[in-house]
Amino acid sequence: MVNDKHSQKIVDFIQNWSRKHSIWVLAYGTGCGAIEIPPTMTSRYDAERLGVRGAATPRQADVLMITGYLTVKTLKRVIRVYEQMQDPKYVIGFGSCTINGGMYYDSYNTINVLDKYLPVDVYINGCMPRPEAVLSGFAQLQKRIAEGRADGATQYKENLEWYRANQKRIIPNWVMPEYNW
Amino acid sequence: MKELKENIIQRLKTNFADAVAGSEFSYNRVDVHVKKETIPSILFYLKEEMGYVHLSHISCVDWLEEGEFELVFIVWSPVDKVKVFVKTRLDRENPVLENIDMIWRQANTYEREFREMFGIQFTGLVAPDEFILEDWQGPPPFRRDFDTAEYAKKTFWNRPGREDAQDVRETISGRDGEEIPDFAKKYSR
Amino acid sequence: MEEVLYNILGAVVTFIVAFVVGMTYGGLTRKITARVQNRKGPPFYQNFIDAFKLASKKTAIHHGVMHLMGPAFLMVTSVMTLLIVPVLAGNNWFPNLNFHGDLIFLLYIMTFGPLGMALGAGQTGNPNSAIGVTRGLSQMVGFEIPWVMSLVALMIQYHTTSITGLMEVQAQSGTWLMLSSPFAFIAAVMAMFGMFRYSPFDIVGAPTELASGPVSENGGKFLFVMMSAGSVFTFAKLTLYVDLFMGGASNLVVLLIKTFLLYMIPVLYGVTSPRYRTEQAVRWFWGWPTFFGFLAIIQAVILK
Amino acid sequence: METYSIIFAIFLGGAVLTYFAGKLNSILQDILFLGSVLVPTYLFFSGVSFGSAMPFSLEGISLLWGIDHYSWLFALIVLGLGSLAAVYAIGYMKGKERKGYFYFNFILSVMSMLGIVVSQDLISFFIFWEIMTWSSYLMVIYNGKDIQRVGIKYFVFSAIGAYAMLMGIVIVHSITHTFFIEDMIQAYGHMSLQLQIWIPILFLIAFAVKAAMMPLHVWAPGAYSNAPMAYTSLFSGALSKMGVYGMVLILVTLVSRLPQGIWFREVLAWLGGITAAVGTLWAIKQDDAKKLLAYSSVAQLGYIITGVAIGTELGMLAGLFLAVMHALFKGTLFMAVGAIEKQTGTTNFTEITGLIRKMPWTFLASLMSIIALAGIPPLGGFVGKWMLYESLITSDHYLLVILIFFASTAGFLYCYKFLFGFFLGQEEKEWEHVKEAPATMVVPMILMSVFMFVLGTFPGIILKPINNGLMDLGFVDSYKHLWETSVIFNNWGDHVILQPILYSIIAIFLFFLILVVWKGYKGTRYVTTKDISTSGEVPKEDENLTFSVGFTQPFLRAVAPVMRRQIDKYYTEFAKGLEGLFEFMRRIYTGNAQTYALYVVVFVVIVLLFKDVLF
Repeated sequence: MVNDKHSQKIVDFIQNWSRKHSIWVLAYGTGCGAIEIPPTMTSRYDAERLGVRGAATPRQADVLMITGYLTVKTLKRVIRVYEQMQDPKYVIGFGSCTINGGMYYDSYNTINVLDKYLPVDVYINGCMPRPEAVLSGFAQLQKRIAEGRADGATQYKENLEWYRANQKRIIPNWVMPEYNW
Repeated sequence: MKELKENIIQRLKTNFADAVAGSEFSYNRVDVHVKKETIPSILFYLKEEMGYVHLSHISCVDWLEEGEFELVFIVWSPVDKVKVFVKTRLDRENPVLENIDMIWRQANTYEREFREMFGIQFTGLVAPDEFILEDWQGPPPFRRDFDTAEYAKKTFWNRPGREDAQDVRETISGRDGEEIPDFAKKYSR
Repeated sequence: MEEVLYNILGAVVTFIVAFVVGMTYGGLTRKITARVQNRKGPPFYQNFIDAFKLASKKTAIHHGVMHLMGPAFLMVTSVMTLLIVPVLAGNNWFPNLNFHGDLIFLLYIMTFGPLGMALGAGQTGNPNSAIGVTRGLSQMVGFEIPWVMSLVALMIQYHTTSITGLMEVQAQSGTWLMLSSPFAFIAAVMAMFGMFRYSPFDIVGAPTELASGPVSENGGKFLFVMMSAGSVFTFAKLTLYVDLFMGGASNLVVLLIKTFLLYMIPVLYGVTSPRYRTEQAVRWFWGWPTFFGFLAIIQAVILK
Repeated sequence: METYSIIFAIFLGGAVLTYFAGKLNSILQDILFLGSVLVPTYLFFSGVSFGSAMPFSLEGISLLWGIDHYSWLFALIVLGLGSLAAVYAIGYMKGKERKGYFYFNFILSVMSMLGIVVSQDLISFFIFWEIMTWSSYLMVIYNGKDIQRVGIKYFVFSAIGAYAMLMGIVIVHSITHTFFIEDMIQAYGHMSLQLQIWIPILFLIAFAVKAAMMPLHVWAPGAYSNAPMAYTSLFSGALSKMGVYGMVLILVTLVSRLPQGIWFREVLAWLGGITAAVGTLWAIKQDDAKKLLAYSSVAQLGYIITGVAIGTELGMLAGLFLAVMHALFKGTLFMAVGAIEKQTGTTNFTEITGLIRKMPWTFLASLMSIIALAGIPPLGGFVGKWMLYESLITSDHYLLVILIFFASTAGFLYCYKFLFGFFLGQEEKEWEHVKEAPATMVVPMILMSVFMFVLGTFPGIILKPINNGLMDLGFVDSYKHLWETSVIFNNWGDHVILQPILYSIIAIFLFFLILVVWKGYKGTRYVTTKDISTSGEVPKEDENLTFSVGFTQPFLRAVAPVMRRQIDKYYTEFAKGLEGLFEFMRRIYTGNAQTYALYVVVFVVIVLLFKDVLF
């Protein structure tokens, strides 16, 4: 049944639809942007009506949200967390710091461009992005998932060597287990 | 208060030959300059004999032009309600000071930070090698001759084609037809 | 042979009903919680979407045999409880295992799954899982006391230990046990708070504290099976309460109304409560609930 | 009739031969040891028929050995567990010191326990009882540690029990002038009320000591954990059942005739309940597996005593069924602990973790016995627990059933602690070298697990002999039939049908197991326990993330007032009171086995010489 091309299309459609409407965000606040998440989740903006919900551990989560600047030290942990997440998984870059370094563009210990190290599906612009912007980011992600274009994880797998080289370039003491799932 | 402050300076001067009073900043603050060899004994004296039991802060200033680091030990007495700033200068090429964390245990944390951020060595300091930075291989980053922008550009390299990193403010102001004030231009790249 | 096949068919139908109802209740709970907090809340079918997404998620890793078996253990408990509890009174369509076990058996089969899942959680090696498990077992010791007291009161008052027997008693007398043994009902409802693990008794999961506790290493299909098991278990427990105290239900609509009303008690209590510490939770159950349990036993002995 | 003589001759001869064979050859010694336990077992079950008795006389005292259905049940426990433990002991004792000493006492223990159940007269009963006490005492001090504290405590309590029993025997003899138990039962109805009360009390004290009932249990944790584990499985599994054996005998044959007997029963039942609760709480607190299991044994015997003390048919069935089950699961658990001790060298939960992948068969056996211990269907423990609850509810013990329920629910905590502490949790580098125990140790455990599983679905296999035994004791069967092969009933006619339940459980389990790993077992890959969500941190190889210290702290904090206010005070006061006694006892009991032997030999000789004058 699954091998049939048309039924595969239908299955994909249903899967993408369910993935779109059930986004479990890993509660992993890396930077100052984490403070924008509570208003997004609670009464005023209520992201839960879109199916967005917090997940406690990487094994349960779908979305890894990089909330703001990312120090080299945190990057190591973030990579580990991302690799522990199960497919399908998405990354949202949150705030200008993840795009070009933002106000920390010349800091000696925060990275400048996130998608050299992790595949980012959606960027949310702003410093800080307001909850409306965060919701619009989620909406954008949902759109991409529904269209099947949120394929960051696949890209990561395909270009693992490139990503790995970039990561190892700024993390000299690499002791992490290899990514192989 | 004034008498009290003079009294303090006088006491320190009589006990420590190299102590020099600094300029006056505020009503409850006393500045004392000493040589680096005197640091442990003067701090110990302040704590044990004069009741300056609280180590508020240790600060480090990089006097790049003079080739020296200045370490400032701020201690506080709950009885006198006076802050004493004990300052000392270290040679920038070979900054070494005696460890004082047996006087105040919390000094240990400051010393680790100075060791990592300024490269100041404390003789007899027992602590793990790393403090905040993990696997740091560059020069001590808080030294003023360390160019963070250059380092960041080198380490967290920009995307090809975006090396210029041009200031968006000019674009925006040009679009809206508004002038960038002079003071703002100074910071504009 | 044919009979066995019919039984299996009945069991499957019961399971599907329980799954759908339990999932819907879960969604409604989220909706109601949201409304209480002045939010719009997710749609009531949100739990189905979540479950489907979890099922379609890739599961690439396991931590060993017990970890693989954990969700299955949990499911066994849920389904066994569901099969033992009479879903619809006087309905011969789904006899399942109604006449094969009694209340004491039910109490014990209900502890089978959590313990089995605890083994799975233990093998993941996550310290949070083990902490969650000990908390859960401690809380179980807490709420089982008033719960058992209430059940013992019913048993000795009506001289039967079987659920169907107690349902017959209500059918014959025409009054619900909830009204004729009010103390037992109060004790049982208070024990229910611990059973459903809504706050203030959500010390097992405690997402902010223990990273969701025993399930912290389970994602994808594992979590899907656990979630389904939880939904089915919720429905089974609610049905048990309805059978014991509210005279059972003769059709599905009545059953849904009764179970939903019962379900709202822990949910609404939980919406407005913070979380207890473990020993506070345990002692809470040994306070007023146990007192009402004693009253229930005294009443049963007098009225026997 | 010759069979008895042959059996006991083989036991005695085997014991002595085994002891000396160690000087010649270690393997010969093992074979002799196995032979001298297994051959009498075979002879007993093939050659001895019910109702057969062997009267003989010794120094003019006529003695009687025989067997009925009731004692056959306990012979089954003793010899069954004894043979399996003997097989296990071969592996366990490999490479240990003083093998001869161990084997000698082991055989003597099995012999004396068999002797107790075949004795139909009080003299041989008492003599075997004493042999059992000595041999177990010598085993307790085998390791040579804590002799003063543990060994003496055990012996003092045993002595208190034995002398209470001796007094009872003397009183009985002064009235009936024979030592036959049958005669004692006959004469009991005609005694004065005072004697009717005192004789059961004296006997019950002796039996309560062996069964480790609440006020007399303080010896048990130390003794159980100090003996070598191969013996403790027998010690806790079978030897403590001798107390239950005697208790049932006294309760059914003597106390049930007494109108005031209800008080005996009530007090015993409550003591049993309190023993269960207190033993459970203390078991939860232990960090050492041996201590945990020892307290757990105390608690489990509490259930058994409660069951038999209630005295209804269901209660008796429950108590004796639990006795059989306890022999099975506690025997297995002590064996498992022994296997772990042998492989790792420690039994502390805070040291060992993650053995499941290294010792899978031991884990399987432990898992089965823990499920049985916790009383969770579909294993045998559930049947016993179910019958116990039903008997308590149907015989109007409303608060006692709550107490028992509390004990057994709290028991889950230590059950989980045992499994988690040893087998689950983080796998540490320190225990990487650990391998599965040798086959001689694993096979007995697995065999007993299979028995537990079978009994869970077909309890009738063992309920039938129990019922026959109760009938033999003259128990009045008022309900005729409370069980079928795989159905159990209570007095009110409610029942649990075990067979379809087992099948359903297996079917559902398999279905969902397949569902979970539906995409194929290959799809999921094993990752180590270091690969867990630790907020992105990568644990180092030697980083220990296991949660095992203060494992049950939340619960213990909740019950802290109970443990502090009553139990602790009770223990310290009791210990203080006993300390003076110990000081005195130490002068008599020098800690030297020969001295004790001398005492008793002298005593028996005096009794035999002056029997006409004395009685």
